[in-house]
Amino acid sequence: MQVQTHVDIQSEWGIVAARQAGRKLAREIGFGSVDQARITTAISELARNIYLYAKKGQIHIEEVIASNNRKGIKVIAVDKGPGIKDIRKVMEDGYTTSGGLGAGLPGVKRLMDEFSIDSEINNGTKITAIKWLR
Amino acid sequence: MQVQTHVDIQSEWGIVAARQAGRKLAREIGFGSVDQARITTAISELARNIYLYAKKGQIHIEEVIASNNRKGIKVIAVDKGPGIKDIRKVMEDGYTTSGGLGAGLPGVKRLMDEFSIDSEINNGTKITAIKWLR
Amino acid sequence: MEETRLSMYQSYKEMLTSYIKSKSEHALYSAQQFSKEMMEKDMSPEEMVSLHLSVFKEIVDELPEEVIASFDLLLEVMIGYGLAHQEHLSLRDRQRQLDSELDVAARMQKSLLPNEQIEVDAVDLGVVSVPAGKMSGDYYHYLSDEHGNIGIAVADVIGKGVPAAMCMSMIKYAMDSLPEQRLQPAALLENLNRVVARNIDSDMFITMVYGTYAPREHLFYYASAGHEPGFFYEAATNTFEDLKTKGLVLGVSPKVHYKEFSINMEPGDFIVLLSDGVTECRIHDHFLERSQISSLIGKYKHLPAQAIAENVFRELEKIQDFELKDDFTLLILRRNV
Amino acid sequence: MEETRLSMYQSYKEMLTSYIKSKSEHALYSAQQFSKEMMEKDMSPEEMVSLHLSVFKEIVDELPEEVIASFDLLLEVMIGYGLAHQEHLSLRDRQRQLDSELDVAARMQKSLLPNEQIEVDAVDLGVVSVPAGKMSGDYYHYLSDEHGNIGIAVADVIGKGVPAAMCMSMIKYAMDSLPEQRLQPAALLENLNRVVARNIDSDMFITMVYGTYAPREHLFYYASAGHEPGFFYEAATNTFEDLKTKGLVLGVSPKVHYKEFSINMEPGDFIVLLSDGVTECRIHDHFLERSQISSLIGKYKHLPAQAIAENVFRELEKIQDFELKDDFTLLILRRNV
Ligand SMILES: [Mn+2]
Ligand SMILES: [Mn+2]
Ligand SMILES: [Mn+2]
Ligand SMILES: [Mn+2]
Repeated sequence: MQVQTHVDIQSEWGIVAARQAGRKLAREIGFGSVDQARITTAISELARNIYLYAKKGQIHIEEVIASNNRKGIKVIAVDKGPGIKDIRKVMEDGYTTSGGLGAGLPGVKRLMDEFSIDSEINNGTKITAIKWLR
Repeated sequence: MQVQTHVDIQSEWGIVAARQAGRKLAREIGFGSVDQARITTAISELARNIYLYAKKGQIHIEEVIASNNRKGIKVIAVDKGPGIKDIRKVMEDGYTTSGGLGAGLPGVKRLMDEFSIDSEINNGTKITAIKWLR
Repeated sequence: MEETRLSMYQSYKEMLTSYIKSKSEHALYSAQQFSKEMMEKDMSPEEMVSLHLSVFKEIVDELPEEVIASFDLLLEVMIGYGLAHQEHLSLRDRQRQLDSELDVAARMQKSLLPNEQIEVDAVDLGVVSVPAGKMSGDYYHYLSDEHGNIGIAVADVIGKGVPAAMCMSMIKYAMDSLPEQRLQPAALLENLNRVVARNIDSDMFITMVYGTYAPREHLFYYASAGHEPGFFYEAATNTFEDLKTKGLVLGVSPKVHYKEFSINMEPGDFIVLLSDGVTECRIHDHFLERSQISSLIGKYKHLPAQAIAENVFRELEKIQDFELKDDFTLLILRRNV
Repeated sequence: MEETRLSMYQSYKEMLTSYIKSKSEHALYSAQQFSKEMMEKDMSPEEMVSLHLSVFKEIVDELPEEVIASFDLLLEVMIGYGLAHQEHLSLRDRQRQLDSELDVAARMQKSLLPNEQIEVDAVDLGVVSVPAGKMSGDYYHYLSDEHGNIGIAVADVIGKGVPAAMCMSMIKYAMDSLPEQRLQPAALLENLNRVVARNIDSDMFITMVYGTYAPREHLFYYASAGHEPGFFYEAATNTFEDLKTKGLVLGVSPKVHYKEFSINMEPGDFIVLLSDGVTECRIHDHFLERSQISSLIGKYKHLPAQAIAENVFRELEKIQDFELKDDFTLLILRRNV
């Protein structure tokens, strides 16, 4: 039986709730404390992006099991916001340390093992990210 | 009255002795713990360079006072080793994180406030570095 | 700076106090935001560790002496990370400067490419050329003369980035100096080959295809120097055919003879010239087949030439996860009437 | 990786145990070496903090619960530094790739410069040209024809790095296409000016000085397009004189007329052409005077031309703390007999 959690994001409280749900599931799946913190940070950034650019949306978090029985955690961030115009540009390695947008999506990609993005102008964005247990 | 210390470097013990002398003086001058550690690391790298490339040499450490009464610590590393062929190259920003030579001279320059280098092929090298109390 | 430090100290103290008391996720969220702020202010990791210790010392009375000692060691290790961090900051500055330099160079490079529309009603021309990095090792060219004759070309320097871009600009200057051969594909390649062989190291090669369309004869003449074969689309049969190619890449030997081919074009037929960045589009671990490329082009064939090229690029970009492995150039020339 | 982690854990545990017991500098020295090792293995700072905590937990029995809690917060902050560190690693890789690309481009650029000795007994020629970065925006040229006539030039693209280098290569290709003007400094600059004005954005300028020496007449003719004035050294009086210069920089206006000057050279006299990277050599907050440059050249005047140039470069490099602010080019042509 797989655990699934859905968190609505429309305020900073939603961000914190998503973090909490993610950290909890990550711990239950068996991730160590550094990976727990990484997964939580990734969720936090995804939720914050929704909050800042699409105003509202959802974060879905679930356990996944690969064909080789490896366990992992999957995070899906969905919104109906303005969409991303130039995905290539957004995914370009920004300069995290210079701040502004924060870690942003390249940061999320780094923190997780798999990352994919689907976006349509004026029709929202869906980002899926997975981290596998080592 | 200014304090001066000289340490002979010809083994790893010399490196440790130079570090210890530097850390002690840095603390007495009034540097905070982060700066103490930085100064010590700089001394360590200078001493290690002597040990690795010139086999032996000295580290001199002393308190300095600028014309505006600002206090600081001055480190001089002297050896009669092979000298540095291409100073521009050595001082080029290497890639510390890729290791090998370790922090090297660009690292020392970063850790301290002032840095100068004099070197003659087959006639040794003299490096002077100062860090000022903030 | 001192003020910043003080306010940093205050915020971190509040967070740590609150977290020790409540263990709340909210405090951890604040800590993450705090870390961004620290980095924006270029605080290095050893300063962070030292800040942590001083706050901690103040909050907890009588911290065991070994806890404090343990931080000495941690701090010592973090100095190395601090150096790496500072190196990162300067690398970032250097990279930024280089990036803006390359942006200027890329603009210069772009200005070497044709940018006006071709004013010939008999044909419809479209082109998309996107470098994998900032600068391109692909080159394209089109030009019409006073009789409505059209010359088109695509070239690809083997190699990428700045050196390839420098070669590419040489091709442009060399083309400029050969106005007489613009209607003779084979002769043009033969002359270019001489220039390339003279100026470029023997480990640099350039492939190129050059063609001309004569609107009164409805004939497309072309020659190729080892370049990725293009396609000929025949509207009557709705089929794609490879453009025959033979010929040594430019720059290998100073004297090479190129063979010229010709194709009769009916209304609606079109020619596709491309670089291998289009055909050798890698998805995960395999390449797209050439037949997949031609069906992709076929899917948009009802559109104007420029729109075909743009749509094909958009689809291929997406399949590759928005990361081009090679410079991409796709040029389409259709006979209208 | 697991094995590495385990051995890291072991070494750190020994260090921490020893340090807590003895507080010895030796343990701290080991910690510093350890940090290098961690970084060589691309371990990020948050992994370091986490390693510290797990070792610490094992060493100290019954660690106060608030100590452990405090580490949660520190770890959270360090994740941000960890991201920056990973970014650093990839930035470093990108920089390395770019560096090797620029090395190739710099080699290509170098191959555009003359590299054979001039075989004319009547003169002695020396040149040193060092870019501030990898690529140069300075250009120099020398050539002798079958009658022993010599052409020399120094040019400086306003701007540095890759875009400047791309302009520089254009100058070279343009010079190649103007063989007829090699003995006519003013005419050559006029032609070059047309090419530059046609091909380069209006915000890019090039300064240039071109001169020819006719060994039978012992006359040096030259013209300048807004270039930094060179020097004429007269052996008889042992004095340096500025080379007169007038003339608009290349590329401002398509039609410019350049004035030609001439100098009579006696044995031992020499001409110095240079770029402003030589004269605008900055030391701390002031520039060297031109008179300081000429006395520096005078100091080595007894040496062959190449040795003069090299010695001057070495001294100026040292004065500037081995960091060139601008591309440096110094060319010396001396009449021997
Ligand atoms: Mn290429
Ligand atoms: Mn290619
Ligand atoms: Mn310049
Ligand atoms: Mn200059």
